[in-house]
Amino acid sequence: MELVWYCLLLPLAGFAINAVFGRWLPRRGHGILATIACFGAFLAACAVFVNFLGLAAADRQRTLILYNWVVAENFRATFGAWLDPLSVLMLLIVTGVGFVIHLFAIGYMADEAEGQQRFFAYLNLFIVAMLVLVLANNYMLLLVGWGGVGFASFALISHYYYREEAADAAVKAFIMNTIGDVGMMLGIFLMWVTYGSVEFAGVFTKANSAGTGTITAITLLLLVGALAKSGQVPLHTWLPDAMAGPTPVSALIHAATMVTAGVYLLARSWPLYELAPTTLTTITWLGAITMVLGALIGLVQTNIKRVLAFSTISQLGYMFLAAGIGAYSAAIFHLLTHAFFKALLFLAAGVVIHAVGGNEDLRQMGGLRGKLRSAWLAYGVGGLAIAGIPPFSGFFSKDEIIYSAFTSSRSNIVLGLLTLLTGGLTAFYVFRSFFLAFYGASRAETVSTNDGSHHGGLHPPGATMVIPLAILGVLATIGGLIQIPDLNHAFETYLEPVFTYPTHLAATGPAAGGATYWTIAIIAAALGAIGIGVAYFLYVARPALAANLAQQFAGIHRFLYNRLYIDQLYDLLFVRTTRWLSRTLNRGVDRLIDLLVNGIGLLVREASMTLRDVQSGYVRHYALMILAGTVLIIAYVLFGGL
Amino acid sequence: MAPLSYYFILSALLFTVGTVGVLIRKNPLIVFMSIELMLNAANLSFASFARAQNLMAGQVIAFFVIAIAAAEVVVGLAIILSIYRTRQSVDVDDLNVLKG
Amino acid sequence: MVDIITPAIDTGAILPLCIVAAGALITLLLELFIPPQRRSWLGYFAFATTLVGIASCVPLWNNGRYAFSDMIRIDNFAIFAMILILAATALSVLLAIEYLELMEINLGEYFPLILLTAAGMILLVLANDLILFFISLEILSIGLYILAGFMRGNRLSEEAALKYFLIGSFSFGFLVYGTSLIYGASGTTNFTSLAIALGDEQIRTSPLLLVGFALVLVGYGYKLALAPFHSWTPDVYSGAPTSVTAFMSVGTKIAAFAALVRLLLTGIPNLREDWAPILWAIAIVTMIVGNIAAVTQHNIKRMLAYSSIGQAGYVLIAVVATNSAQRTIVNEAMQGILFYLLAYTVMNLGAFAVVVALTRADQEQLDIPHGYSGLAHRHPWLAGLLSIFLLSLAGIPPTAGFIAKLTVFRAAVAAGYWPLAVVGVITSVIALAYYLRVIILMYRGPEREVTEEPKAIPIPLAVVLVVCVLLTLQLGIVPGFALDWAQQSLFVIAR
Amino acid sequence: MSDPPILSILIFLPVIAGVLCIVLPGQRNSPNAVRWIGLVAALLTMVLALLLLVGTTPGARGMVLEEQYAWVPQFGMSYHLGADGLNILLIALTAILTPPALLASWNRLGERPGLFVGLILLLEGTITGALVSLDLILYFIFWEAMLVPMYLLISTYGGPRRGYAALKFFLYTSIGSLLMLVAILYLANAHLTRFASASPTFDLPELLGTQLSFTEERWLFLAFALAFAIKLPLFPLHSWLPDAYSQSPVTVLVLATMLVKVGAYSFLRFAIPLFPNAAAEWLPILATLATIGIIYGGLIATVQRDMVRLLAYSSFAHLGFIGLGIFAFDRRSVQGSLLQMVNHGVSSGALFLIVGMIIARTGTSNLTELGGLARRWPVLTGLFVLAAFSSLGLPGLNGFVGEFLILLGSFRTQRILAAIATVGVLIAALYILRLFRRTMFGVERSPAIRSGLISGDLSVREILALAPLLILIIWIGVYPSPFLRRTEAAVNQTVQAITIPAPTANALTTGATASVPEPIR
Amino acid sequence: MVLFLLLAIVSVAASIAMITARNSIHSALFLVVNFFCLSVLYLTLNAEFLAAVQIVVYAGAIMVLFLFVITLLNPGREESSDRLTGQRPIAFALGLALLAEIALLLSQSSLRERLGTFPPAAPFLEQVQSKISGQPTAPVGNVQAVGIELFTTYLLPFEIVSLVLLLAVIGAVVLAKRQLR
Repeated sequence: MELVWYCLLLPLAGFAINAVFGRWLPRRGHGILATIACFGAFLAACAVFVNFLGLAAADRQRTLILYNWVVAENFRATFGAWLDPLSVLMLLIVTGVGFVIHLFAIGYMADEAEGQQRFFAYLNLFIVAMLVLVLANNYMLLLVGWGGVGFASFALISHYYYREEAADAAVKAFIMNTIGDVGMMLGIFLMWVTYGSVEFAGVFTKANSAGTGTITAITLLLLVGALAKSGQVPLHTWLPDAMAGPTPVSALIHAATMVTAGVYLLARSWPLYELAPTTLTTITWLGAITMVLGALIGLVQTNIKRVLAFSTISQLGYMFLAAGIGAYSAAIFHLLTHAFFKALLFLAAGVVIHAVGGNEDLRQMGGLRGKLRSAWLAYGVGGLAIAGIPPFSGFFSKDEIIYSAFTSSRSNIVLGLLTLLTGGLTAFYVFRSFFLAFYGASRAETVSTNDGSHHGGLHPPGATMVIPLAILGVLATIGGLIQIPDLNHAFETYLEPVFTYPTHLAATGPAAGGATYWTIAIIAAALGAIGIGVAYFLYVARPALAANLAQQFAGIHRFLYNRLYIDQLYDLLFVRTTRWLSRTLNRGVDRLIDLLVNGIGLLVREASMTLRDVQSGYVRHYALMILAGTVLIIAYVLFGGL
Repeated sequence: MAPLSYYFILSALLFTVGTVGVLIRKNPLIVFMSIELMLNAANLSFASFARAQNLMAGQVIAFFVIAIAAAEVVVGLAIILSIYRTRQSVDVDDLNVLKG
Repeated sequence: MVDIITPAIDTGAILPLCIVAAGALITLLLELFIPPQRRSWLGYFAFATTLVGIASCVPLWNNGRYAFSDMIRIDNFAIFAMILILAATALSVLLAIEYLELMEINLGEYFPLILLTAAGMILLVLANDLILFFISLEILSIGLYILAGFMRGNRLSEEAALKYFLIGSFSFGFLVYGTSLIYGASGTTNFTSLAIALGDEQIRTSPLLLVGFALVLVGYGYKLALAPFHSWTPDVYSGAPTSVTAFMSVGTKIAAFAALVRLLLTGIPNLREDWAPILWAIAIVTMIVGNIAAVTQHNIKRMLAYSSIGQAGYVLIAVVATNSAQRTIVNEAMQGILFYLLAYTVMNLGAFAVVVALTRADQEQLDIPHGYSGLAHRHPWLAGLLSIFLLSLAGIPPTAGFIAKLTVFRAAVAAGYWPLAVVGVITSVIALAYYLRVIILMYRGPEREVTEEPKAIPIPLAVVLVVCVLLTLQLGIVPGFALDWAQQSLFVIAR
Repeated sequence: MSDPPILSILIFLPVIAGVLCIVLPGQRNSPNAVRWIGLVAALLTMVLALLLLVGTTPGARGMVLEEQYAWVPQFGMSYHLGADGLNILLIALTAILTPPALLASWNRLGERPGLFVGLILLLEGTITGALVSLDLILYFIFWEAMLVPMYLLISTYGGPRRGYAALKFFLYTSIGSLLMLVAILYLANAHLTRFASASPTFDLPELLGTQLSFTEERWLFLAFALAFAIKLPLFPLHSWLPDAYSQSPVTVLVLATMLVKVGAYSFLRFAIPLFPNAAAEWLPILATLATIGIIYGGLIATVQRDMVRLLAYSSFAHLGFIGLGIFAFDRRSVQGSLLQMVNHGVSSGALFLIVGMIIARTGTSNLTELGGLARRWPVLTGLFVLAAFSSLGLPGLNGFVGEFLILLGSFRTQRILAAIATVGVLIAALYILRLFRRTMFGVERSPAIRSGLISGDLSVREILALAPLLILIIWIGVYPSPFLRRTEAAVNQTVQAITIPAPTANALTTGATASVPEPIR
Repeated sequence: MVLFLLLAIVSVAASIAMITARNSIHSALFLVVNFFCLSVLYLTLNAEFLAAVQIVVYAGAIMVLFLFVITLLNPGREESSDRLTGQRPIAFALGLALLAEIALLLSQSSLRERLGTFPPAAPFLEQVQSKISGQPTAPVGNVQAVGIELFTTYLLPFEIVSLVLLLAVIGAVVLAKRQLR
């Protein structure tokens, strides 16, 4: 059996054992089992990767077919793995980050009285689904992974199902993702009608054979799926709510892996997208809007996980933008580093939340630097990485995107500037949360002590929580070094066989304004630094000023704080109208139909009552009827027969 | 001698009067008599057609009708009597318990 | 003195009739010698008589002939009908034995009257002459008038008798008058001669004849309870003793339908275009009126009365289909009529038998909501049987009723009368409504507080129930033998 | 034929056992006898059906099993049974669903346990009969007869409005089927009169290809279609379904899901092959109605308060998918529909069982009175999750494969409808999640546990009842090929035999499909 | 002709009087008048036997029975007014319609021709000739002819009528006799 299948099998086994026999396992057993399964998968992935590197670049594309999955007539979808540098990279990210976060979760969930079995089972299931997603060799199978991660996401967001908001968030996440699924399904149908295949190989080789209009339709429909999964505008509203799940879930699913599936889809389908300029423009602009909006909203959020969620949305916007302008490699690079530093940030936040007893409100934190050194360090490293401060990983990956935004022929200066500006904003809001949480005086007096397990001060992280932070911290720091323009193109070279590089994208040419890569990089880094500085100024040096500013721009503040009221708008536009429509159909139309049906019954009943009245009991009436019948028959005989 | 059509008309008239009598009278005895009238109209018709065709059959049939009518009268009057015993009244319209 | 040539007295041809009539007289006499508490013996004797009557039909099979100056015509069709009538009589007699004792109708005249009435029915089937036709009709009518009023002192029974009597005599007037017109137009009342006379175009188109036929049809319509001549039916059915209702609902229908077919096919075959549309319309009205009116009935006997009106409508569909010019289709239609009558006999008698079985100590359970609600709790067997009979009446497979409807609709469709079949199925659905209502009540209705012990079903009644249910199911599942039998009954005798 | 008459056994083993259960004396006091008789009979039937399924060669053309005896030769009625790719899955499914229905009803048999068990078995037998009949009258008999046990089950063991619901169910479905009877008779008569050498017959293979004028064909097709559309049910003819389902004993609904699928199957077996030209004319309209049903039923399901009613409307919506797949008449969509019939039986069946278990524990089916049950009964919750997500078509589970194939195929022939129907997937997520969330999630809010209600988590018996369904849910989702392969040949045969005019220009994007060769049908 | 018209007018008038008389005894008497008229008409139609039977059986036996019952039940009681509204007018309308239909029937010339004058009366002997064996000693009268018909062609009905009468007797006994208990 191919090694790669072990990546699937081990977490699957972990899931199955936990799900079926979990109730007989000891309390910590679930976590350990799941982590071992995930670690095994990671090892297998590493082996696959090493094997892979041993192959010549041209041979790094293999398709492994396990069995015929769905075959109906000429429709064929196999259960197979499509191994190429991109999917192997994703394999590594998913299993690697997955393992780290599993490990972290053991400690994080240790205090939970119940639900560990469920939690770890679903966590393993998520890994399986995510691997199916990235390994799939056809769109239908990809959809399985796609749906599977959605389900795992649902199940894990609703981990605290007894909280109404968690339950609602889970449902919301699943529904919004299903919107995406619907789009994708339609895209796949159209693809099949057009190309007669849903296999990557079949579609990509024939990509050119369809008209631009059709391809645009296909790609746009697929895009709907990607937007929903990756929390891009306009389907982003579920992601912040999804933070209702446990923090490791947020780190793994809603930051590092699942939400990047959209980017993966775009990158995977690039042969199609390259043929649909309209779609690419759409992606670019949606990415840009998401990037900016996410950052803006992130500026004022007070929930630490929300901040990070919007930051995720924003960073995914970067990736979409990159994909839109053709910089797939940059997008994937950022995906990789983002997985490291965002997971790191979440885990650090998790440590904080864990320590303060489940409270996620930044306004009730503060001054944790001394008490939670590991978290402070990790959050700081992650912050520096996301802020694009060299030499942290985010610097290289983000600057690649910014640079591409300036140089790509599909891009323009506005996009370039937006990416730069957002970089500054990013630095600001991340460090805002950093400073709020770790600096200043503790504002934790209102911490709820209802939860029995958490009273009595802070809750220091155990080893299983610190080690993951360390691993991710190191990766977030040095992860970017695998791809340094002008110095090291290892990453790009690695992905080269996947993206036979689009010719219209200048690799490292002069930017639109004549700037070189390093000029832009320095400007970006500077903006990042300024952002950090402003954050320090506002939240550490002059904390009152921030509040002042918020009051001064109360309208904008409220607007941003309420996430531009987009949720409310959707509620009004879609939720309420659907509900109204459903109610109308239920109470009006359906009852009417029923009434018509029953009306026939009533009519018969009425007729019956009338006939009963006619049957008056008087003999003479009966005789009358007989005579009338006779007269009628004779009349017919005389007139009808004439 | 009057033509056949006259006889025919007479029998039709008597028959109609008989049917109307059944419909408008409440006394079962008179209703019954009206029915006898209808049968007699039929008999007249039989007899006249028999004469018109010079066939005995019509007369014989009329004879049978009279015989049956006699039997019917016996039973009918017996029923009326038995009802009268139970109810002390014989109004056709009072018989309307069974209805609907 | 004049010597007259008396026609051959072909006793063999009327042997069943003679046996039944003789049986009636003997029963009448026996009553004098049998102690009052042994009255049920009369019933068994009457039962035996009918069985002998059935046996006496056998030698006539495939041995058809005319007899008594063409007054009667005996052929397989008539024999089928006779056997059916006698079987229905036999079952009705068994049904009545226990019932009469319970209802304290302890009169020995009951069984002779039933037998005499059955004799009238047999004669009706045999009649090949309008005279004999109305005489036999009158025999069975008078018999039924008396039987309907048999519960003396019971207002309902008396009311039923008088209503039946008045309406019956009224219709009889029409029938006789119509006969006189036919006689006037054609010079004959004999079906055979009539068919020959109608070969004459002038006679065939004579309006006198047509009006006469219309009036005769009224007589038939009354006896068959076809709308709009049906109105006596529910009143009489519900007022008469249940055993009588059971008997008249099946016996009369069999006899009158057989006679109607006889008249239409052998008497006035040339008048097809004239009678078919009339019967077409009557069939539709009958199906609709009967089935719709039954929907809101609360008295099970009334419900069954209306249902029998509806059932008559279905048979009439097949009668209309005999209008077809194609011999095979006519045969199919006649086969349908006979099979339907057979099925109707067993399922309707079965249903009434259950009603009778529920009678206890002077108290009949006729009110549907009251008497049948939760019946399945008290009498699971009776409830199950009644369900089967009702479902069969509704035409739900695998019961006799379904195959019966199938044969009838099949003939109608083959003859091109598919609209009749459509009306038939739509009214069948309406019919389903009221049959099912009873079943629902039996199975789901609130259980009535009944303290009495479930009474054992008397053996004669049990026999009736078993025979009926077995036949209902057998005719529904393997109807082949009955269809074959009906098929063979279509042979028309050669002169 | 020297082979054992397997199909007959499949019909009559349950029927005989059912009658036995009903008439068995002394059952009121000791229901065990009837329980075990019923269960053993059902299990035997199931084993036999599974053997039949396994023994079927995938890809075999024509009937894999056939029985024919003269029955009523006078009318040309024959006892003709046959199993092929169109019905074999459904036969097996019927047999598979019966033991769960019995197991789930184990302790809820009421005062006359024999009647309950017997009626379930009779229902199984008659449904199987309708599925395998190849003689139109025989088929009609089973078709009508299967209403009776269902009717009695509703009216005897149903909810407070059972009388109304049962009557409506029976009458509504009867009106269509009786009109179909007239159509059958007309068709047989046409066959008889138009083929000089023909003898009367109701045999389906012989009636295929009867010469009919287009007008005749249209009316006959409509008569058949009306019967099947009511049973299916199609959009405006569905109003019996919520009433019937919500008033039925919940455990019976597992099997009742098969009842409606006979309607869908019959389109493929009878209506379309018999009247291809009329079908060609009407399929788009029927497909439209099916699509309306998907959306309409789904939307209404989202606002139901009663769990069973919600599932009833969800069934309606799901059956819309099945209908769409058939009416789109693409080979893939038809195969998808056949698979989806199985899926619907399995998923909805499991949901009905689970909802029944919840009702048995809480005493209410009102969503507003429930909440947070997940904490109380984790095993129930876990299995509920599986069933629920199977029902909403989660990729990787059975429902997805069927829906995907249906929509994929329909997308080729009925593009706009398929696109609209795909939205139905989203609506399914809405109502299923609402059901799940309202019962299992949130603040615990079950009404006070009353006496006589079960309080524990699922018993072994209940898990056993669910097990076959849940296994199928995963199996079909992961490895549907064995199922699809067994339907393929028959679907090809059916679809190939009929030429449906290619859809007119309803391409989503102009000129999109014209240049690309149409995938072979 | 004159005789016919006279009798016709009297009989119709008597019949109308019968159905309208308030007193049932009057009705019965009017019916007797009617029967007498019919009896005379039978004579004009060469149906002497029928005429006799009409008088003996109908006017005699049956009507006497009627009178008995009338006097037994409610001598001279007037009927109350009709409760069934609309019954009378509709009854008359339908009666008229029936008459109109018959009139219409007669308006057809072909029928008028057929219902024209009577043919000359044939001797009764001719009519029953075929049913007689040997030579009759005397010309056959109406009564004799009827008898011959009854015992030849109509033998079976004649016998069967006995069943009707038997039934009537049983019926009368069953219905009218006092309750035995």
